[in-house]
Amino acid sequence: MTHIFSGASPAGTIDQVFVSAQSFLLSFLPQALVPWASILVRIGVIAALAPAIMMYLTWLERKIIARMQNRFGPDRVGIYGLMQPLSDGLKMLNKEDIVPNGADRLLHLLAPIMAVSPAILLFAVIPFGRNMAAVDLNVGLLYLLAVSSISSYAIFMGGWASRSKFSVLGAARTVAQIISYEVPGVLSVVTVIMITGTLSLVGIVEAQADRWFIATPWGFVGAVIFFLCGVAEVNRTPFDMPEAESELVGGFHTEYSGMKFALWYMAEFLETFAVCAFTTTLFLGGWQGPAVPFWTVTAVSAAMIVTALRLPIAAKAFGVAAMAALTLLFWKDPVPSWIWFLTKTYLLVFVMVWFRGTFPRLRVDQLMGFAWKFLLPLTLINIVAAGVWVWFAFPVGTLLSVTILIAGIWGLVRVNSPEPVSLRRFELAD
Amino acid sequence: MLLPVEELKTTLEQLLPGLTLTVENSVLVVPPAQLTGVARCLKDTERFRLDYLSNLAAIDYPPERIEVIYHLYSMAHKHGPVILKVKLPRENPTVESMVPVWRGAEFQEREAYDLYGVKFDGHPDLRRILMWDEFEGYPMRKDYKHEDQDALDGNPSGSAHA
Amino acid sequence: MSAENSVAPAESISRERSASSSGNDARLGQRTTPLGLGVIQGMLITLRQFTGTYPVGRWLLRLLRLDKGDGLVTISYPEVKQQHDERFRYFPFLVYDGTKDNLRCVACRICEQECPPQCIHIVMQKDEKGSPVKAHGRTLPKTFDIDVSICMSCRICVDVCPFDAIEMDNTYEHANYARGREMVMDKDRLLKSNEYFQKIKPSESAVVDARMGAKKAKEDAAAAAAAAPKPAAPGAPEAKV
Amino acid sequence: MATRQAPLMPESVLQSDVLEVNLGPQHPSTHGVFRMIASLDGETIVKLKPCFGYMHRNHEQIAEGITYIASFPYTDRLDYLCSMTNNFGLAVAIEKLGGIPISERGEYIRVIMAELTRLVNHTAVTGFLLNDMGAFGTPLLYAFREREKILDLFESASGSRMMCNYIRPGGVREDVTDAWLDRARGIVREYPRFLDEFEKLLRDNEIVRQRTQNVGVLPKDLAVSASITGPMLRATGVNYDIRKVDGYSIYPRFNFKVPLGSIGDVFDRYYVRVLEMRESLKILEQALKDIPKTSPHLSPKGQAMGKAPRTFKPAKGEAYGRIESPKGELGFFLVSDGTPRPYRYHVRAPSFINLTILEDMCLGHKVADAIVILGSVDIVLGEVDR
Repeated sequence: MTHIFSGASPAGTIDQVFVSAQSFLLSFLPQALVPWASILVRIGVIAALAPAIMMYLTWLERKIIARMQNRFGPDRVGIYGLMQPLSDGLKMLNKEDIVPNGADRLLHLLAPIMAVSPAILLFAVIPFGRNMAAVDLNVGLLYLLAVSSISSYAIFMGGWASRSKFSVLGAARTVAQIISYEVPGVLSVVTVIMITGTLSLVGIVEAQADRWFIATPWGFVGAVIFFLCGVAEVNRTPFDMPEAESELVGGFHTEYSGMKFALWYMAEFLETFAVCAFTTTLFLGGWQGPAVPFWTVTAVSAAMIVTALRLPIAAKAFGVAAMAALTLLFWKDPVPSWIWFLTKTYLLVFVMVWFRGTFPRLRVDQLMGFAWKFLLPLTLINIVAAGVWVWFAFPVGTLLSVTILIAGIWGLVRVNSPEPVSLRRFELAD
Repeated sequence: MLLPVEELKTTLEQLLPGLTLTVENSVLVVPPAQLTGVARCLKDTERFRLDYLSNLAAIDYPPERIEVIYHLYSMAHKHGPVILKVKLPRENPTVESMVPVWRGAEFQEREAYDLYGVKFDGHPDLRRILMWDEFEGYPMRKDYKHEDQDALDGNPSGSAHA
Repeated sequence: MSAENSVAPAESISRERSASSSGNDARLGQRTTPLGLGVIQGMLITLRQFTGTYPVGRWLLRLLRLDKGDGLVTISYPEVKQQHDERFRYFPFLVYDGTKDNLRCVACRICEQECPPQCIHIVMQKDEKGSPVKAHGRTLPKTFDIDVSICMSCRICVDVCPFDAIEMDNTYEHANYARGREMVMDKDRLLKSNEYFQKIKPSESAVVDARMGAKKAKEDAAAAAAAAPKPAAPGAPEAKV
Repeated sequence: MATRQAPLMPESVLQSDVLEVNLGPQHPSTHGVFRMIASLDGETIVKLKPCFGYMHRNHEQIAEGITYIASFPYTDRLDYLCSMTNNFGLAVAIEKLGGIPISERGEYIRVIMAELTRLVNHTAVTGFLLNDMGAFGTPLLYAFREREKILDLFESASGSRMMCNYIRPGGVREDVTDAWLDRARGIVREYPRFLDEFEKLLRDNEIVRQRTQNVGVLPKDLAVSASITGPMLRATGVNYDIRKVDGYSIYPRFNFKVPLGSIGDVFDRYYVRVLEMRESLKILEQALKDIPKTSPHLSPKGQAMGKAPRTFKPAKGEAYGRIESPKGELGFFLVSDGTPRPYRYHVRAPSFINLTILEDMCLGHKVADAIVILGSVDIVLGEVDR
């Protein structure tokens, strides 16, 4: 019974295009060198992929938020502003790198580097498609949680090293926030480990072949909590207290400029992508997807190319021709696994940018209260619900876990909402 | 409703013995010493309840005096304005601060001190409010010598005109 | 998609619904959406504005009979310029009829005194003996400078000018690099023809031209009356105009 | 009478000294060059000293050197968000000083412009308040999108979007065309749709409520004693609106209500402003419906007051004219000595006086709250520093 949310589709040729390309490339080398060369190729791909992802994530965020505010967003540099990230990068390169006097120069330099490296390390474990994970660790999940907690050291180091009141305040807030959001983040993942029984990310994705975990009651709540904790760990709205522009001017990266500031920016956006990628992997079925024929993808992209106003005619013609060729080449193949993975991830990135375009910021103590008094107990209840869901058969298990979750949420809201100080009443007097 | 100024003067004099008030075109001129007494009386007696000091300003009449003028209204009875005026010598104008009576006078008294040099005794922290602290002189006084006085007198040495 | 289990607000639902003095006020300012969904409601509004900016999105919203939002409101400046109304005023300019030396200004300097920031500087045209030179029967300014970096285009000079010699322009692209010479507009940079004035401000210039026409008619009548009685009978009472 | 509370000394056992932070004068969310010297114990504010004067141009001394009419363009620069109501205030004061009659249609146009300015100001302030809370500009840009429509109306009536210099003693400088009135009716009809959407975006949002409720509570008697006026005062429940109390201009002809809050915290101020916008819309509908067509809009002498400002010499005397500007009571105190130039010209600026109790409201709150409280006080530095 292929469930709507699953899809063990047969591996088509386009699905394995990257894997076969790599093996074709390596076939020229002598046999002994092949394992080393494949590692080098993967490192090369990640080194090229990460900055590109980061640059076009900034472009995507500025365009989406602009459209939410009824305006265009960058459209001057290149068609549709596609060259904007490049111009930002160049601007950052030739900006003067100011280090406040009295700042600890070594730490001031080390902090952004230490912030970017874990963000890039995370890419090693992301399963982009069927057997397309750079490294298929059998403890992938553990690796993910360990590496993503290094960034709090880097941020505090950056804040402390720049010796300015604003950054010290920002740094102190960061450490408190990241630590208090890691606890519910990790606990929400425990349910996935419990159900699948493996720590390897590829194993988890394969376990979701017939049912994505988000389709289960505990998976839905777990996904929401993991996503929220991810947003908090990346310091994005509504949890962006450490770099709150309105009161701390820039939080921990107030005193950074030039390429160092670009590194902070890169770390934030790479971790945004990583959080969305891991939420997809753990709860949204990774690269699994129903057996949808490949020509739908090429048809949609051809339609978008044709209706694009600003593209010159030649580019439009070339694009449509390419799409037609792809359709003919891979007529009978289903949609490849890496396209499923990228669409789900970028949908989640849209949700994160959507948060940033809508919400104001939570105050520090409310932030902490939300993590410790609301999310943490909810994850424990979630674990119980997952246990019940596994133990009992289909109808009973689901019903029981849903009731446990609803009761838990209602109780927590009741506990967390204090008595109002005095009745708030508005009056229209004359 | 609030009674006209003459009756107000007579009732005030009955309420506060030893008070000499004069009325100049519907403004109550109060001797500086008895200002706080009059103010408290106007604010607390149920008939008036002038609990809202709307405006406090200083006016400079160069050779002889500086006046401080108070516009009082009542938010409770929604009537107003009672205008009090205090006449002070120009050399060292000092008057009792109204902050204990109306908290709203705090910034306006500091502005009068900053621009006119009127000292208010009992003001919580009488400092310059608009000018920087090291500024000497009181700029709004009529006899204040501006640095480039000619720019003020209108011949445009300051502007880019050749 | 994800019903966000958001933070619990400061007051819970049940205690708010107590009665209050006048009927409609009890509900004012209270929550209308259940707890936890206010955040979602906000997100739906931004999503609707987002889809409303795309043609496909607007078609979809119309299909679902939802409010289409405000679409794109930006004007991409250099290519598309914003249309200003007739009364839009920026720096002043001097009006001349026909040729540049037939300007209406008689250098009476009323506008110089009345200008709040004192940014108009006029020197009357005088010959070497110091008596004012007349052209077209009127005195005229030798130099008429407006320091554009000080002028705040408040239109008081136009209000006080008895000769309708100065009017407000609506060109706003005056950016340049120097604050000294460039920002002081001298007489010939300020002079613009009456046709230009009629082109940019039709109804306003119509009023001014009507007034000028009436004044000219009165002058011609007075001049004709003054010229006519001399040959007929000196001292005859002039016809009251 | 509530004396000022002594600053809270850090009583925590941990002997941490107080951190002095300068918020401003160049700071992303202080609405201009305003500086708060905050002493922090960790995150909580122990002492907060407002310090301003960075934008002090001494508008009052300039006004003493020029005629009454010539200081109208300067009043646009006082509270540069609502230039029409600043002109209105000075015009009311000059009319009281010189006893100038006002034309009927001029009164209606003035009320229309004042209420449109109230819409502009309250919309912009709500947008800024959300920006201070960290919303990445979306509510602010929705607010500015609507504000632009009204500023275009001002431009086509007075010639300039924000520096209108339009209202004169005796009436207004130029009449408004019928096409303008229809455009205004269209915008007033369209506005409630925006207000509903804006309220749906903000009022029930848990994060907004969490950040604004019981933050910066202002008790009623402290507000009255500190001469606080405008939406801040009415949010504490004191019913004092100068349009109702003085009944200046032709406001008694319109029926509208005065919204009052109860607790006087940031949420009450935000919501009182939203309700005030709805009341302004009611006034605008009535004013736009029965504006007289015939009577000349200028003073009965028939020529614009502006034509001969030097001949306007009011009799010797003093006058204090006050109006309900969107920020509070805006008053002009004029002393004339018979010459065309005022002898003394004092502006009672609502933002300046509403800052008196900023420290009382912020004590004990976090740094993030201080910025939100400052945003809810709604100050404009042009008016604070004059």
